[in-house]
Amino acid sequence: MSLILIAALPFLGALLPGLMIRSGRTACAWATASVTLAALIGLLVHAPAVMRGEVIQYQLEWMPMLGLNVNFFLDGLGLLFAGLILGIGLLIIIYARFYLSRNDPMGQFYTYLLLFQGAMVGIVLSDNVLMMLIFWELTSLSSFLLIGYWKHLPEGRQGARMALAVTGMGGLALIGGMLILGNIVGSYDLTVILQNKDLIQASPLYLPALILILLGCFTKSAQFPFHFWLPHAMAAPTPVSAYLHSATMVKAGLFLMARLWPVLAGTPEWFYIVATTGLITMVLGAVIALFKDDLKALLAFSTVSHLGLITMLLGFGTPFAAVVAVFHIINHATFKAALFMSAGIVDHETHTRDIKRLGGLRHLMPVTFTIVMVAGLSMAGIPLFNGFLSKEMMLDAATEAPWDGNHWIVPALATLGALFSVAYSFRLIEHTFLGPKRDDYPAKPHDPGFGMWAPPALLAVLVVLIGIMPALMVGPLVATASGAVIGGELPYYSLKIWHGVNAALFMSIAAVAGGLVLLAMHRPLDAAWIRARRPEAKAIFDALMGTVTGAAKALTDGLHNGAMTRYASVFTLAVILAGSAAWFGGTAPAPVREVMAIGPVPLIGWILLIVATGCMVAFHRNRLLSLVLMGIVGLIVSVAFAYMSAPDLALTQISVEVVTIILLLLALNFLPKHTPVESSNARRFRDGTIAVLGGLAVGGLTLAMLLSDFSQESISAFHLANSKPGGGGTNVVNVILVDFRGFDTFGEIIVLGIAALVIFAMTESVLGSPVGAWLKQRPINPNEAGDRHPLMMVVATRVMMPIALMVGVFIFLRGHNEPGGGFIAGLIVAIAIVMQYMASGFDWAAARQRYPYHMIIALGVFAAALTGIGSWFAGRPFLTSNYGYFQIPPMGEFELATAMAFDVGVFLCVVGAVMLALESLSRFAHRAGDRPSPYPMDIDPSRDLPQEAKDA
Amino acid sequence: MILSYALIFTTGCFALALLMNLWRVVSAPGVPDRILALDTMVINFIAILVLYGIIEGTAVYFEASILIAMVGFISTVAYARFMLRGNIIE
Amino acid sequence: MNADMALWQEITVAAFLVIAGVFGLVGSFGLIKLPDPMTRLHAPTKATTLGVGGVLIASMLYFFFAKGHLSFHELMITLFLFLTAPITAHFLAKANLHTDVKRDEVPPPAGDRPWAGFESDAARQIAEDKGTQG
Amino acid sequence: MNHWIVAPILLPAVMAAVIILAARYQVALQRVFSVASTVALLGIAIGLLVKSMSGDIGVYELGNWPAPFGIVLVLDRLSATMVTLTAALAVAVVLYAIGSGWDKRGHHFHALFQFQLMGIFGAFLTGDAFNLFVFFEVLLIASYGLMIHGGGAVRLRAGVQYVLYNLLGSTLFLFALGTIYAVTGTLNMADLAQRVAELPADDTAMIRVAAILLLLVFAVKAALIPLHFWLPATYAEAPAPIAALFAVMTKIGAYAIIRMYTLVFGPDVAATADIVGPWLMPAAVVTLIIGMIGVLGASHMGRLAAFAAVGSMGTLLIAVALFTPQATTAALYYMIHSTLAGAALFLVVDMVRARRTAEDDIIASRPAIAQNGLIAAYFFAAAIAMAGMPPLSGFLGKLLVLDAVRAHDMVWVIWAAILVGSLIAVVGFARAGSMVFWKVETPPEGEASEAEPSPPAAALPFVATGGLMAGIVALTVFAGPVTAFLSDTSAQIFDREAYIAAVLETPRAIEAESLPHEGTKK
Amino acid sequence: MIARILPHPLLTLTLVVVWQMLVNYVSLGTLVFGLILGIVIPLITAPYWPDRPRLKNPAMIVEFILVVLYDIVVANIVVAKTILFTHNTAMHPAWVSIPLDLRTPEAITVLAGTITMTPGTVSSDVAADGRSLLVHCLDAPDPDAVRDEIKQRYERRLKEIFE
Amino acid sequence: MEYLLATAIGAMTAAGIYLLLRQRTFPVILGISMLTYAVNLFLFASGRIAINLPPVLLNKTPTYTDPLPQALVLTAIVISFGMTAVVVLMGLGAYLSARTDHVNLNEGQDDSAEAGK
Ligand code: NA
Ligand code: NA
Repeated sequence: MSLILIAALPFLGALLPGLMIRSGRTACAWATASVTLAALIGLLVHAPAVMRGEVIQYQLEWMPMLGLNVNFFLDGLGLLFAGLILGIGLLIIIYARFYLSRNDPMGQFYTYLLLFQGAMVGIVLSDNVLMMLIFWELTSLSSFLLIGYWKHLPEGRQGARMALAVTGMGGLALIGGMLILGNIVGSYDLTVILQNKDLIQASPLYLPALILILLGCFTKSAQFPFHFWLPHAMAAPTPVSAYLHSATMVKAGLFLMARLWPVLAGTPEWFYIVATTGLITMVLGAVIALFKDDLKALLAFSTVSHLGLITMLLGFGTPFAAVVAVFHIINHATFKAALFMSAGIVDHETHTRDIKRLGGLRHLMPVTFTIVMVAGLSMAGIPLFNGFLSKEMMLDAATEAPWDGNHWIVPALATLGALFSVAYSFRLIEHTFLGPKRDDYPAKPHDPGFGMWAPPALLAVLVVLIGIMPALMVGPLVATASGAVIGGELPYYSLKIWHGVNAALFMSIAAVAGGLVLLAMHRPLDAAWIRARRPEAKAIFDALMGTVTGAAKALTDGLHNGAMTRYASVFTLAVILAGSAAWFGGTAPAPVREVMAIGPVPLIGWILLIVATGCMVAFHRNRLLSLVLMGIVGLIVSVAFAYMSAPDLALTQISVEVVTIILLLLALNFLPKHTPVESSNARRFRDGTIAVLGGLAVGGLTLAMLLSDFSQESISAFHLANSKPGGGGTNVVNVILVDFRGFDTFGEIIVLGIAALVIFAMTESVLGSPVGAWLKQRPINPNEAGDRHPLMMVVATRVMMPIALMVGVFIFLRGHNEPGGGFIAGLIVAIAIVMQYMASGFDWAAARQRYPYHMIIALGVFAAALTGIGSWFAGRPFLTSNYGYFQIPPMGEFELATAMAFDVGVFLCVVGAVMLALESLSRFAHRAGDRPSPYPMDIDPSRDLPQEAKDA
Repeated sequence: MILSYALIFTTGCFALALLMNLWRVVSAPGVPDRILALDTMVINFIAILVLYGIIEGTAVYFEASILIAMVGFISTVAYARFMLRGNIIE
Repeated sequence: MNADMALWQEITVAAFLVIAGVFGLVGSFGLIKLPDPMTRLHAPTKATTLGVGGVLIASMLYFFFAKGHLSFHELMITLFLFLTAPITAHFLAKANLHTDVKRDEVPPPAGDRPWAGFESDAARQIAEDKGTQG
Repeated sequence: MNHWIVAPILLPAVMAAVIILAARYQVALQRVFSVASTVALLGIAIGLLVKSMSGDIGVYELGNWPAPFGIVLVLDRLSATMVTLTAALAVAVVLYAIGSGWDKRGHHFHALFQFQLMGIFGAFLTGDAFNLFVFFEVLLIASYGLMIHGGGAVRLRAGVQYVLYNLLGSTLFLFALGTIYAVTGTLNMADLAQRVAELPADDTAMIRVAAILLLLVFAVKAALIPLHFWLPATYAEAPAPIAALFAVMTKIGAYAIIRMYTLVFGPDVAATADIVGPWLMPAAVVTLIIGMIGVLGASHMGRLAAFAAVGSMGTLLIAVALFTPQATTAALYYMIHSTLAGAALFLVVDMVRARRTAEDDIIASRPAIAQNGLIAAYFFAAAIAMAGMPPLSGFLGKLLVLDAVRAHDMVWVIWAAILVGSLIAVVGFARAGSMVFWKVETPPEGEASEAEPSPPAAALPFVATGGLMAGIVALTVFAGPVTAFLSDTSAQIFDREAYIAAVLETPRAIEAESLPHEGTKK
Repeated sequence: MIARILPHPLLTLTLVVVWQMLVNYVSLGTLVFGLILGIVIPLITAPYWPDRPRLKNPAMIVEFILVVLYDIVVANIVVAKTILFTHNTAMHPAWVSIPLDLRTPEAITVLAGTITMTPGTVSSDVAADGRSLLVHCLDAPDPDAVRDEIKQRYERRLKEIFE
Repeated sequence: MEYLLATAIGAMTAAGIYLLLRQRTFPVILGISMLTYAVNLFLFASGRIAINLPPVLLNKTPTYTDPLPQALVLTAIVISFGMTAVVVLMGLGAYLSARTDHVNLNEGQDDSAEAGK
């Protein structure tokens, strides 16, 4: 079977459980099992070839640019691990079927399990380190789901988060390390990387890469000081613990160290980091394990200890040690998985995992007892069981590993570790199964059904078989696997029980003896242990996490506290500083233009402007006054435009001005009329400083600009030249607006239209909310003069509105050739209508308003768009203008340009937008009591004149 | 000759007037006085603009003037209505 | 500014200008000088209109003499100002009445209803319902 | 001649007008128009994308005026990519808005939505600096309306801040444009590129100021520290579909930076070389960190998503700041990814909000919500994507960025920032997810019935969100071809001459007549 | 019929004149176009001017305008004097209530406007029933005289013109 | 002349920034408007300044001032008008809904007393 299929099968199969669970738990389990079985068979098909030393490969391009490709390869090491993952996985699936209770969502469980399995298989088969990283992180994620499987258990959630945090951290470090490795070698393919030992070890980046990669391995394989997450992961259902936390995931780190052993090992850095860490972990784990009363905790720490052992072996960097490591990986997988499952059985039957509440189960659960007996003795390293063999070889290797020239420290500590593991293994057996039967078990224990004890039993059988005839059972596998690790000549070793009388023999005898002594004096030791004050890993981790999260929260909320004033000052300062820095980093332009003389008129304007501006700041708390002053500033600005040869701007500015003021007045009617004094003097000083800096910066920039010249001729020369012949207009500004840059104007009128829509929508939603109701019911302002619609105003409007409209038409028509145009005309017309609104009131005027402003806006957009599209039919681009001169007696010759049609669109949009905005705003004022007045004016004495008197 | 002196004189007058108006806008005791000053200011601005038209001998400032007149009227009415009724469109 | 104008023409224009300047100044001065809001209201509404009116007429004449064509634009602005000045004055007077004139400081109107500015909306509605206008 | 380039701008504008005119009161009709328009836009966008793949740059001279005198639209691989991305996102968003009923919570949703799209497309397609400003304003003002859609005090107040902040941005934009014009005398980007390159060495101060001001303008849009302050509250308070659409708004800033600072102020322009990349990179790194810290520190899911967006912009801008073809490819890939992922995240958050009795999104245990499992799965996927965990495109994008910064002298800082950043994010997402979806309150038996809010019946939200997820998966699976196209894209981006040539020496729409005569122009 | 096309003939006339002023020269073309606008615009704004006051005696208008213009010039000089040379304390500001015989709003408006534009008087408010006008005098030792003059000089003429 | 314009623009910018940093929407909006004046004049000035040379080809002056910036400023004026209108309305809506016109989200929850005045 193709390697990619082997890796993909579990992922594809992950869909099955969800579907199969409907047809029963057993069916679901079988479906899942069959997936794994298929993958396993697919793997074993390759076994003979691999045993022959061939390397199976599969390659598929994914992201060639990154060098991330779907490359798999299968060699001895891969075969060993894949076999373990799939084989034990199969047993776990069967076991879980019986372990999980009815109300556990089994479908989910198997889905997660298969995802995890696929990820693990992916890791061990990857030929591309980047892809391996993907699978690596996937194992973290899927184990997060598996550990948190029992969502209702807080320790489940916390354990999951802790595992994810620690292994995730390692994973990210691993990414860094792998990237460096890939960069040293120039390829992310393992097969290539493995060829470049010298290149890698010579590189200055070797150490950082090594450290980062080892961080990944150590966290994953729970090496000291990252071992603490593993016991907490035990909150997971036992099948998960057995699978992830003893047999497979925690071995991923070991796998990677073994995988990269040929290129990374052999250096002092490697030895001291890896071997030392392993040694410490081994001893520490063993010691703690002895004092754990929770079966799973005990097993967890023993796992830590054994992982340390294997790490240490890999750390030695000698081929022999590597072989031992491989061999022990196999052995540990067998007995530890068996033990976990048995622990699960005990828990399942007695409803407790507390050793202190157990004991004497021998008679009640003989089968389980036998299994635990076998596996436990193997773990203790007693002859005839596979644990013994690899332990002997380990001790043997330890004697060959001088630490900084010291020849006894490693063997001594190794023996100590072995000694403790003897102790806790025996304790596990004795305190749980031996001794008198008790009558206070939480539940009535008895052996489980076949389905549940068969998987561990099978493993126990393996333990014995390997223990008795290792060479026959696993000889070839160990050979090929360690061949793959060493990547060269295998050293001399022999897998047999009796190696004759050697140091290792004495060391293990010492270990067993010592272990028994320790066990004998467990009670006092345990008391001492409990009294001793030890750093509690979880507490530390939680404290750390709490602090970090708290700090993050404090920083985030402190920084983004919603203070617009601060945001704005940061913005302003950033701009000023960056701008100045940029300016002073370059060379300022030469002031080539000669300065214009200052006439009296501009001087007056300047003085007025400065005074008005200053007053505006000084009196900004009086909102009406500051509004008046703003109006004055606007007036001066528009006069300034007129003075500086920009009549169109003057017209636009002034008419926009008045509409803005009306808007603000309408709003101010509801807003407070005064701004309270809130900022401290210091604050005002700070703001003032920022303001002055900004003013200086902008003023300076303006001056530099005004005194310097264009570097190249401005494109506007073209506009001046082509305005008449090309655009058919003599008012170049207008021609630019409706023709050269008509697209800007198109966007601009749409901005206006949107503004009106937004205002309308917002008014609707505010008036529709409780606020609207409150507004309607608000008390009438007692300080309100009578005479809503004064007679004089109404009458004057009757004359002035038509005149204003006429001015609008005039301004519009001449716009193309003289100052004016659709935009200004639109504003003038809008102002005229506003005049009517102010005179006779909203209701009366709106009642006579024939076309809804929405429609006018839309028509404006249409007019503009369709004018533009019209040019398509002439085979020209959007907005291509055309014009001609026409004779209609007696009107004389006049010009018509498509640009004018566009300008009509502008006109409509402006009228519609301005009016819709004002209309929406004036609706805020409506009170519940208001009755729409039937008359244009409140006072009209002619109403009571007889009709004929009026018409006569 | 005479004309140019006259122009300078008149411009000066209106400039002074404008400053008085601004002073009034800021210092007036009541809001109506402010509005009044603003209205006067607008009218004086028109005068200045027309004067400038004479000085420069151009008529392009007409549109600006007429528009300023219109706008001045509207805003004065708006301010006054705001004073009287709070709500300027009702 | 081109000076190909007869002396009398220049003088006429200048005269209008000077008059206008004086009135403009006086109007704005009155704004500061006069004692109470209502009296202040008198100054600009007239003085200024005549001031700016003078300037406009001057401009009109100037362009007629200098460029030879009679421009109605200035006339139009003048008319517009004359049309609007009473309205603004009226509104400002109302504003004054509203802000700082007591109801009893002014003589009562002929009819039985008060000055419009002093009649609250509610009162007005009652009165209209009573149809007291007839 | 080919008018398709202008279609993405015209169609939504006209459609919005139609909606206002014909369908102001019938939501159903509005929906039909809106969806039809959006789908059509996607079609057009894909068409343009295919057209752009040929590698030649399409230029559309509005008003038939030659560049640089008129405004031109430019269709190259970059703009086509951005347009397509936006259109695809828009389809998902409009469907979600309809399915969740968001569009009925106020007026003019669909009209504003279409205008919003018009603005975004215009910004991507225009080849004129000032026209870019105009379209920025179009998309901004539409976004103001959409942001406060549905109303409510908090949203309105947040909206005011959003508007004020962006008004500052717009003002700054105008200052920058003024300075640019004052120096170069042109507005067309291609012409600018030419003229800036030819600037005399003794007249650099002004153009440097212009370059930096412009950078700050785009930095506001791209939520670059310290100009990002508008984002958290806005995204957290905006209606979910809009927040999702905003996922592309930040990218507009990134797009503009890529465009302007490769074409006009490219890394090889001596005058500005030392102020763009060197300033952008540190800011981007800080942005990344602040964003990821925010993910960890957020107390509401909305803010969590918002800060995730900030963080993603940090990563993106790191890649942008290198201004190398390889890095730009990484940036573009990550841009597509983070747009889809960010949008999906906001939609998932809204699904939670909609199903909670209090309609809140606080990160704490609440009674179990309807469809908890499915939504949890969505959240898990979106979180994985945003945090850049395998196997989704986020991880690939992250790898691309990490790989691209190798040569940079800040490489260690950047790597640390990216890796640590995603660790923080992972922890943050894990915390939030397990709190919201795992640690569910089991309400007392009595009120169990009404404690469970009736779930919005529509399946449309799931479809829409699922669509985004599918996009992410596709982006992952087809990473090869995508990156291949994107590296062509960045190759084109860095080929300034080609762009300039295409824009400035493009053949007239009609055969050029020697001299303009009355009635028609050349 | 004619009333439908020309709701306010005088307005139409005004508009035609205004148009001439705007385009700033007179030709047949401008006249025609001005006329078109002068007819169209009032039709558009007709709803805002529902009632149609008729002028009884248009000829009177000319006389009225002349009187007013004369008074305005005088008024300005008087007021200028008052402002410059009369001491504030020496002034006699006064309120005058003027009972109205006029009924049509247009007429009342013209009257009020005239009063404002002429010597030291500002029409400040109208009675709620529209039957009296409140006028403020800048310097009026004898308010009754002011009232009588106004009624004589202006209201009488307006009454003839409008009613 | 140039100095007058530059100082004027600088002054308006300064005033605008100061008002922008106030704590209530109304002054802040006025500040933005001042900034808008300043930036419009600035953009206008980017074409340099000329007196009595309006870009209207009818009046036959020898040269004309630069028309392009004028067109740009016109667009800018219109756009910022639309923006101002929207922000004013939003400010009002926010004030009416939240009973405060404080621009800072972290402040102003307490001054609901003056709402509805
Ligand atoms: Na985003
Ligand atoms: Na603006």
